[in-house]
Order: sequence, then C-alpha cells, then structure tokens
Amino acid sequence: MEIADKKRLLQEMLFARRYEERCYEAYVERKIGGFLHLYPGQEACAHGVLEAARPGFDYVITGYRDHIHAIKCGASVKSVMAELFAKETGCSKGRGGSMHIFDVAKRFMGGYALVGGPFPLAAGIAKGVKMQGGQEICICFLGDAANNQGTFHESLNMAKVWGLPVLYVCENNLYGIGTRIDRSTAVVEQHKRVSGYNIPSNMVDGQDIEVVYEAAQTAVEHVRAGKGPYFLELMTYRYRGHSMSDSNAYREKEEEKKWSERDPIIILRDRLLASGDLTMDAYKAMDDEIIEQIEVDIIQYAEESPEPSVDELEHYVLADNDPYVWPKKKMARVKGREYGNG
Amino acid sequence: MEIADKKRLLQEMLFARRYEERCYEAYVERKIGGFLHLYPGQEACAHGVLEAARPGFDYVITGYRDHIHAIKCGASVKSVMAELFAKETGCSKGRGGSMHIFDVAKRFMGGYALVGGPFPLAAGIAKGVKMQGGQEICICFLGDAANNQGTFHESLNMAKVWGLPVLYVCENNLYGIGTRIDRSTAVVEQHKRVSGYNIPSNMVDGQDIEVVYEAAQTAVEHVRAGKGPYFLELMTYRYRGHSMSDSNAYREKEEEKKWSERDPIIILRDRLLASGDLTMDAYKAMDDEIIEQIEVDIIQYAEESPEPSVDELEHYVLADNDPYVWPKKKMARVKGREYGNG
Amino acid sequence: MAELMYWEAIQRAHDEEMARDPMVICMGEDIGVAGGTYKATSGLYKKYGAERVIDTPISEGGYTGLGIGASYVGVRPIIEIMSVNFAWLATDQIVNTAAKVRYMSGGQLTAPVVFRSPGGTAHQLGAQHSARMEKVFMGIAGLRVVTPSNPLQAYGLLKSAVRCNDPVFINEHELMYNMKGDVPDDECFFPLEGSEVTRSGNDVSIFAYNISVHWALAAAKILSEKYDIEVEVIDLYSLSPLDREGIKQSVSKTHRALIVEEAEPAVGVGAEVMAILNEECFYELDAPPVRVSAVNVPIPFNHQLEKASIPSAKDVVDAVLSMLNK
Amino acid sequence: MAELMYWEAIQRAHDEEMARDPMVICMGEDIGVAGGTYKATSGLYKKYGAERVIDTPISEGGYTGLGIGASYVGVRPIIEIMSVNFAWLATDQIVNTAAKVRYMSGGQLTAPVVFRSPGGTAHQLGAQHSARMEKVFMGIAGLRVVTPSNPLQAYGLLKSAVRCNDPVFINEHELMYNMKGDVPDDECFFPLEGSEVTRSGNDVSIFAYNISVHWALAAAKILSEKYDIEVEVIDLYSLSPLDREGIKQSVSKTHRALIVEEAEPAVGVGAEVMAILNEECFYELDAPPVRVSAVNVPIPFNHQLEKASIPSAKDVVDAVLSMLNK
Ligand SMILES: Cc1ncc(C[n+]2csc(CCOP(=O)(O)OP(=O)(O)O)c2C)c(N)n1
Ligand SMILES: Cc1ncc(C[n+]2csc(CCOP(=O)(O)OP(=O)(O)O)c2C)c(N)n1
Ligand SMILES: [Mg+2]
Ligand SMILES: [Mg+2]
Repeated sequence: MEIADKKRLLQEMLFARRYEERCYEAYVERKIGGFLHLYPGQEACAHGVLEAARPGFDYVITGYRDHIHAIKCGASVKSVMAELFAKETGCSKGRGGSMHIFDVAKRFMGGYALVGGPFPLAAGIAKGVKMQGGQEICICFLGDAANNQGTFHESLNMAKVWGLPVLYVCENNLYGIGTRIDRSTAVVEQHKRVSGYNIPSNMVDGQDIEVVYEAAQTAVEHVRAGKGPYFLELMTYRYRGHSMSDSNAYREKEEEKKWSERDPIIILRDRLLASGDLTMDAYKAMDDEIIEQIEVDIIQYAEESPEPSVDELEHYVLADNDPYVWPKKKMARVKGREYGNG
Repeated sequence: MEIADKKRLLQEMLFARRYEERCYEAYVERKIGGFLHLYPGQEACAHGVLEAARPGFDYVITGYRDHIHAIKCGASVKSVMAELFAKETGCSKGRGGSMHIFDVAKRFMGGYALVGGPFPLAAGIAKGVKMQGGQEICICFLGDAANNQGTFHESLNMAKVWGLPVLYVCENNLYGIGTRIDRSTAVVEQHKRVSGYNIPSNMVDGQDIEVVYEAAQTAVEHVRAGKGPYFLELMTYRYRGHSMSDSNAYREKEEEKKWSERDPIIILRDRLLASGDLTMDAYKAMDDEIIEQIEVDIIQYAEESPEPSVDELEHYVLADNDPYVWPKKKMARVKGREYGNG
Repeated sequence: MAELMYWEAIQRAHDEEMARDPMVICMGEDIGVAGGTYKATSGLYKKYGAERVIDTPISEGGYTGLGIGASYVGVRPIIEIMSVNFAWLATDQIVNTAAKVRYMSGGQLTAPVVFRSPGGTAHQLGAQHSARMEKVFMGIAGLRVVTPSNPLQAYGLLKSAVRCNDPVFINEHELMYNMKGDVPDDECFFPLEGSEVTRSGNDVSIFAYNISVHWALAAAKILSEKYDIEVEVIDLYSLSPLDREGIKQSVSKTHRALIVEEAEPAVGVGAEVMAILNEECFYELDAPPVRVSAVNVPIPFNHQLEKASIPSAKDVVDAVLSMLNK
Repeated sequence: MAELMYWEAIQRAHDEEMARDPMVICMGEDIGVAGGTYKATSGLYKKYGAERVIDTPISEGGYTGLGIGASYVGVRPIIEIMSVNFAWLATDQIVNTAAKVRYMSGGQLTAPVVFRSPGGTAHQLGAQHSARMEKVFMGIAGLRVVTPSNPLQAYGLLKSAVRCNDPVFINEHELMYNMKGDVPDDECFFPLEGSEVTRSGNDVSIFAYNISVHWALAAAKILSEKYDIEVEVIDLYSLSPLDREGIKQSVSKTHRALIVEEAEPAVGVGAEVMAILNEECFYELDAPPVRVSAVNVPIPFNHQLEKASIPSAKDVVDAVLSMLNK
C-alpha cells in the first residue's frame, strides 16, 4: 500500500472515530433518538475491506451498526448525520434512522435491524449481478453472533450451490450484546463454521488495516473472478457498549484494556510515525480539522435541516400510481364495475 | 448380535415393508386420504438405530415419514393403521393422520409435517431430560434435505453449547422430493456439515442393519454417557415416490436398480440363509403370516373402527377447564366484573 | 378465448413474463426439474434454464430473502412457497424486509417480488398443511395481497403483480388448480385493487374471496331457485387493500351483508369487512352483518371433522335464510 | 400492597414460579448474565443458575422450538423474545407446533410454554423494531394471547400463564416496563380470560388493551372534566379469547362503542371487536362503532411522524366528541 493511501486511510478512520463519538454526544444531548450502535474499535474492518473493493460500484449491505460502512461507500457524511437527526435531508429522509442508513446511488443497500436478515439479501443481490453479467460483487458485513441465525446457514449454502459473487465479512468482536461468543456458539472460530458449505475462508487480525486490506484483496479477487462466495473473519473489538442503552458491564477490564492497546487508528498512526511518514503535529492537525469539519459542516447541517412534514407520513408505503395497479392498457374485463381511474 | 435378534429384526423389517405396502393399497382404494409418505427401502435405519437404543424409554421424534418409527417404539400397529384410516381409535384419535402419528406413552413424540421442525423440538426434549437427570436420550430422525433448513443450524449449535443428550439421525436417501441432494446442498456428505458445531459424527451404510446397529451403539453410548449430541448419517434410498402424489420420474433407472439390489431386508435374509440360520420356507412362512396378520388383525380393525364424532370437533384445542384460566384460589381483584365460574 | 385450468393460467402468465423480460425468474422447492407441485411452473425449466427457474433448498426464510435482495437490483422474482403453511418460516423477510424497505429507505429501494402460495384446506392434509394465512399478510402495510378465484384472475393478477413495483402476495388454493375458466388469448392484466361483482342481486350482499366465491355462487343458485332470493356475490380478489368503495356500493343497494371466509373468524377478512361496513355504511344496514367462517380449530385429519370445520354453500344458504328470517 | 414497576412485577412472577417449581425455566437473548433488556429476569441467573436461566444464541426459531420440546416432558419454559419484531422468526414453531400439537396428537401432548415479548412502538426504534403482532397471534386456534396493561396484570397473568397447560403469548410493551402500580404482597393470579372495567361510565364504551388503556383513561379524564361525558373503559387484557360477554354487557349499557388500538386497523383487534358487536348486540348500537387505530404505515423513525402514526388520547377525545356530535 502506498504511503499516501495509508495516510488517507488514517484520516478516514480517524474521521469515523470522531464522527461516531460526536454521535454519542448528540445522543446524550437528545438530538439523536432511538437505538444507536457505534463503531469505535472496528474501523479497520470496514475501511480495510472496502479499500480492497470498489466502493460505490460493489454492493454493500450490513446490520444496524452501519454509519461508517455507508460513508466508506460514498454516502454523504452530512446526509448520514441528518438521518440520525431524523431530518428530511437524511439519506433515508428521516424515515429510517441509525439502523436504516441507505444510499442506493452509492450501492450501499442498507442497514437492517434484524440480526441475520442481510445474509440472504446479500446472496440475492449477488444473484442479480450474476444474471446481469456484472463485475460487481456484493459484500455483506455482519457480526459474530449473527452467525447463529438460521439465515446464515441457509444463505451460505445457497450462495455456494449457485456460485454467487458474495463476500461475507464477519466482524468478530466477541460479543452479541452482552453474551460472550463462547457462551452462545459451539465453534468459536467463525471461519471454521463455513467448512459445512465448502466455502473458502480466512481469519485475520481486524485491528491492523494493512492486514485486513491484504486478506480482503484475496477475498475480493476470488469472488470477482467468479469463483463463488468467500468468508472473511476479522478479529476485532468494540470500544463502547453494544448500543447507547447498554451498560457494558459484562466485559472484564483486563480484556478491554488488552484491546484498547490494539486500537486500529493508533496502530496505523504509530506505524506512520515510526517510518517518518507522519509527524505527531500533522496528526493532531488532521484530528483538529476533522473535529471542526464535523461540528461546522455536519452537525450544523443536520441541526438546521428541516424535519419531514407530517403531511407526508403516508408516502413511501407503496409505489406511487403504479400502472399495474389499474392497468389502463389491456385490462381484463372485470365484472360489474366501472374501473380505470383507480 | 444374536441370531435370534437378527431373525426378529428380519421379521420386524419385513413387517414394516408389508405394512407400508398395504398402506399403499389402502390409499389407492381411498381408504386412506391426505399425504402418505412410505418407508420401503429405509427399514434398516429406524430398526437398526432403535435396536441400539431403548425404544419406549428413549424419546423419538421425526418428520412425516413416521409410521415405522412409531411402531418400532412400541406404538400399536392397529392404532397406527386406524390413524391412517382417520378413525377415533387411531393413535392420534383420527385428528393427526399419517404425518402426525403420536404415541406419547411409548415416548414417540410425533411426526411433524414441516421439514426441519423437529430439530429444535428434539433438543428441547433432551433439555428436559437433562434437567430431570434422566437416563433417556432423544433421537431425532430426519432426511437429508431437511438439513438445509435454518433450524438444523440453530438446533445443532444449541445442542452442543448446552451439552444436550440428543442423537440426530440423518436418513440420507439422496433426494428431497424430486431434488437430488447435490442440486440443493453445497456439502453432500451430511456428516461433514456438523463440523461447524463440533459435534462428533459418523456415516455408514444404511441398508445393512448390522452396520447401522453397530454405528448406532457407539452413537447412543456417547449421548447416554452425557457427552452431548451426536450426528449419525445413514446412506439409504426410498423405493417409492416421495409421497403418493409423487410421479417419481426424476430418478435414473440405473440408480434405482443399484439400490434395489441393496434391499435391507434381502441383505439380512440372505445372510441368515447363507449361515444356515434360516430357510427359504421359513422366510416365506414368516411373510405369509405377516400378510395375514396385517389383513386380518390390522386392516380389519382400522376399517371397522368408528370415525370421530363431529360433536367432538372442538375438543383438544385448549386444555379442558384449566384451573388457571379462572383461578378460583388467590385470584387477583379484577375490576368491574363478577367472575369465578368461568 | 381459451379454456384453461387455474394452474395453466398461472403457468402461462409465468411463461409470457419470462419470455418478455430476462430479469423475471421463478424460484421455489421442486419448481424446476419437477415443474412444481401443482404444475404452475411446468415446462419453464426446460425453456429458460436453471439460472432462471430455480429449484431451491428447503430454506423458506433464506430463498425468500434471496429473492428480495435480487429484486433490489432489477430482478423480478416470482417465489413459490409450496404450501402457505411454510410461509410462516418466511414471514420475517416478507414482513420485515419486503414490506418495509421502501419506507425505511425513504423511497430509495423497493422490493418488487411476487410471493405465490396455495393456502387453504384441501383434503385431509392435516393441521400443519391447512393454514389460511391471508389474514396475516393483509394486515401488513407495504404489502399487497390478492387472491384469485378463477383462471382469468390467476393469470391476470400474476401478470400485474410481476410488473408492479410493490411486493405482492398471491394467495392461491390447492383445491383450485384444476378448476377451468376462460382466459382471453390476447395478453391481459387484472387490476391489483378493486373487487368484482360476480353475480348481481338486490337482497343480500355476499362478500367472498378465492374458494369461498364458489361456495357463495353455489349458495346463490340455491337461494334463487328454491327461495326466490337474489343475492349479490362480490369477489374480494384484492384483500389488501380491500375495496371499501365496492363494499359500500353493494350494501347501499342490498342493505344486508354476509361474509364467507375459509379461515377461522378471529381477526379475519370477515371482521375487517364488518368494520368497513360499520365505518362506511352503518345506517344502510337493515340487519346485522353476518360472517360464515371456519370453526376455530386446527384443521383435523378426519374428513368428516375437516368438512365440519370449514364453511360450505349450505352454511351460506342457512345464514342468508336466517338473516331474512326465513 | 407494594408499588412495583411493570418489569419488577414480571420479575417477581418469574422468581416466585421458579422458586416453587424446579421445572420452570426462562430463556432468551441476554436474559441471564445481563438480566434482560428490560430487566424482567434480573437477578434470576445468580439465583437459579445457567441451567434454568438460559442465555440463548440469536436463534429465535431454534430456541422457541427448543422450549416447546422441553415443555413436552414437564419443563415449563418462559421464553422471552427480546422484541416482538423478532417473533416473526419464531412464528413457525409457535403457530405450527405449540398451537397445534394438542389437536393433532389427539390430546396426548400439550405445549405449556409462555412466550413473553414487548410489542409496540416505543421511541424512534424504526420500522423493524416497532411491530405490533398481537393481531397475528390472536387469530391462531390453540394459542392464548394476553396483554397486561399494568403491573398487577403483568404479575398475575404471567403467574397464571406459567401454570396453565396451554401455550400463552404475553404481549408486553416497551414503554410500560417502568410504569408503576400496586401489586398485593401475597401471591395471586390473574385470569387468562375476561376483561376489566377499568373505569365505568354510561355514555360510550371504549375498548382498549395494553398501552391503549392508558390513552383511553387519559381521554376519559378529559371527556369527563371538560365535556361532562362519562365513558366506560374496558381493558381487553385477554385478546384470545376475547370477552364477548363483557363487550356485549358494556355496550348494552352505553349503546356506543369505540376501540382504540396501537396497531394499523386492517384485520386487527378493532375489527374483531366490531364484528363481535355486530354479532352480539347490533340493535343495541345507537351509532356506528368507531376504531381509533394507527396509520397504515411502517413506523417512521422521525419522532413527529412516529407520533402522528400512532393514536393518542386526543384522537380518542376527538372520536368520542364526533360520535356524540359535539
Ligand atoms: C432477529 C434479531 N434478534 C435479536 C436482535 C437483538 N440484537 C440486536 S444486535 C444483537 C447482537 C448481535 O451481535 P453481533 O452479530 O455479534 O453483532 P455486533 O453487535 O457485535 O456488531 C442482538 C441480539 C435483533 N436485532 N434481531
Ligand atoms: C417447511 C417445509 N418446507 C417444505 C415442505 C415440503 N416437503 C415435504 S418433504 C420435503 C422433502 C424433504 O426431504 P428430506 O428431508 O430429504 O426427507 P425425505 O422425504 O427424503 O425422507 C419437502 C420439500 C415441508 N413439508 N415443510
Ligand atoms: Mg459481535
Ligand atoms: Mg431425503
């Protein structure tokens, strides 16, 4: 990886960190409501994998912990924040919220709130790509605990049987809410679970973005070459509670400390400092700039944006005036009524 | 295995074969309605496994292809047939039918019609046994195609995490209705799929009852010893269509021929003939006796039994007069009404 | 105009749509090589190949979700769920994803999937194979529910459903696949909303859908021939949305209403039609509306019990007579 | 008499039942070590251990089925589904097994399982976390559905449900766990059928359940204080079976009925109550019954939209005034 790319990734990850921290504050200030699942600690996963793919071209789908994945795909940082603030300018028009970030133009196909829901959706998107002979792949990011859902099993089997171009990325942060992985899962190493589907897999350190990037390159290449699905497990850790309502009391201090020492941002930063490609001052300046940008450009935008109008409550439920609801042309004879105007 | 046991098993399997063939005829005669899934070809599976277990003591549960499993558990051959004839004397009082044979006194916990449904039920029964410190195990018989259901994944994982005494037996007859296993399943060898749950497994010939028996002994011992779940795959074949409404047109004649030469009854019979422990005359006499018994004792009983009374249509929906619907003792004050007589 | 069986009409709709648009696919258990349990996809595997006519593993939740995902990117899947009883396993994806994705993405995504499945009580299929789920799906915002009562509807509703941008659940019936009816030779479409006045009359409005339309028509004949009572039979082929206007119009003429439904009464089509009557034309009602529903039991295997648990033309006749105090 | 929060009342019921009977267990996601998302099982893991207070994997279909299987052999599982939205994944086992096994086994087996789950719209949880599924479960023969509106009911209904030999679905509410109310110090039970007259009055009967009881009561207060209208509030804590007799009694007195429900109207509690009114006491009605329901949309994230999509006390007041032409 080029030095410039590393620096850019450092900036992106630091931005992601500050962005999420600012969401935390906004939640405490009651500017954001509902459930809020933050990403600090896991930044190298989304950034490393998507760096190896083609964000904005490849399809990406994930769960509720979705802000950063969307942004890395190219979603506007303003419209994501505006969504969290439930504004009309939000990427999902204030209807979705934190768990339902969507930016279909950037091929970010959404965050979903039911654990395990995206597994088959991702396979389906890949099926569409395959039918259309596209070069895209579909990347599905989910957590470790999600793999206990039946949809995991069903989807991986179908993806393999039909040779679909889908890359499943498991961000293994060792917990599903407060339940440690070994208390819920018979085989703790998630990449081993896919032997039951004959899908190639790998497991790597999810805290070192260069490691992630490299493993992801192999994975993406495999899938893009038409060789079928791939499963990549990234060992990572979330630094905050599962969501804002989580007390986070179930983890050993020891464990938290160990992982805090493996902060993906610090690892990359220190490497760049050590190689002389970055100075601490430059890093701090970068950080300040990010914080300022978030405050001035993003938060302000979100705050000042209008809320959706209650008059539009019933928009987006069904398609507008779909011609096949009341087919004007070639409508069959329907007995007993005058139709046609809907 | 003692010679006497082998002879008894031969008799049991032959009985099972004739029983099912007679069901076929009764269906054609319209004495039996609904869906009917028959067992010919797979007799060594139920008989071999349950011979190694304690039928009537161990819990058994399965899918819709359930007559023979119930009978081997000790269900009355008359009441199973009466159930198929939809009579009040049927083991499920004519309410269940072929797919829902139950004999709870014999610990046959039912046939279920949704593919994959019994996986978690079996784990639950095993959970109950474990809580009560019982020596029973629960044996769940299902097909190969059922393993693609999400419940398979979820149940095997839980069974392992909680160390439950459940033996999953996969009767791999290579097809789910008309779909050949390799067209629906990424890993065709079903016993390999359980490596994702760290559950010990084995695969053996399901046509040779001695082989099944031996493998089942190991499996049953493992489970009964409290070592957690076990998965046993038996390679077998059904000689008829999936159900009476199946044209059975999707299988190669070649394949059918190959398997017909591995008839579990003929294999055992010929072995006993070869060792001199059985004569062809004795075998034929046994067969005649079975056919007669089925006709005279069983079919006649089923035919002559009364149908359920339409007056009792609404029985068995909810518990009768359950005391906690209108608790007479210690009922909380319920505002505004006089209650108490239900 | 050809006379087709219900299954043939469905097969024809599949075939025409697949021939027109390479993005139309169909998937389900045993629908490909075997042509479908009720033949609704027969011949298609040979014609369109395994990429487009897909035999799925037994994974209802999984392949339903897969179809929805494919629909995000331009594919038009027609998903057959072999029996509606198995659709319980797919409700999460149908309800939580297909019906909601348009709303929660602020209109960016839509899931134009067709789910087809036979519901209802056939002959002795037992408690786990006799579900009637229409009432479950018709309560879900974002999902259309239609239910054809004859081959023309079966054909035309599937055609419209494939092209419509909303997810549509088509509730078929196991006992109707061999029913015959006229379907025009030229391509045509059936509207996804509205209702049909299948028989017109002035004395009582009978609201029915799917198989119960036939019970209603049989009852109408008896009532007319034997009792000189002329009932109007309204076929509610669209269950969501229901045709409030059509319901109101008919009752404003007859002033009496009866609903005949195959399902147990609680929170069903009958209840909803009654609620609409109360909301739309309470003062037009000369007598309490009546529902003729299934008995509130899991469906028994025994055929006598099974028959007793499901309404019949006779039940409809009796209810009409008693409503008219005859 | 102690004042308990709704969650404390539920916790106490668990605790008492688990202390009494070693076969009572509870299971669900994060209910053990963490004590449950809404604390309904807090302290139990420590007291009863991991064999009886079971943190499950995220496998709603699986552990629901597991609980049903355990109930076959004498275990009394209380299964918490963290949010009712996830219960769609468990409907197959609840509907196809728990509700039907007694019938299809001819009475040999029964599944005495309690399913507890919070339904409803809380604050900005979005379309996939705001489901109201009571109407789905109340249409299923063989399943009881109750829905506590206060701590006493929450306590007493769970106690009865655990001991009852039928499967019972308890529909709780995320916004009610911190609601306070009196619960007797001595053990007691709440009937699994019937309804409560929470406030008595002669002008209009308002039927409500769970959280909508509180909207109805707030409306009742305004109507009484501001308009001198005395409504009767009937708490339908049992949704299946509904209390036909209680519904009829109240309307025979007031001659006017309104139903307030948190769910979208189609095929819901309101529709069913209206159907019962039509069947039981049509001629007692002096005005068309009215339902005050949610708007037919997936629940929006934005709080203004969310509020607008769900009924309020004000909607009830307005509906009563308009019913009385005021
Ligand atoms: C179907 C379903 N079940 C349960 C939940 C509640 N829930 C939300 S997140 C979560 C844990 C998921 O853990 P994991 O998959 O490891 O992802 P992580 O949050 O650690 O990123 C649970 C149980 C849900 N949202 N959906
Ligand atoms: C949930 C569900 N999906 C589909 C079906 C229809 N179905 C009945 S049996 C069957 C094939 C099962 O094959 P397998 O598990 O191999 O068992 P076998 O019949 O071969 O013994 C299918 C698809 C069903 N009954 N339940
Ligand atoms: Mg995790
Ligand atoms: Mg098979």
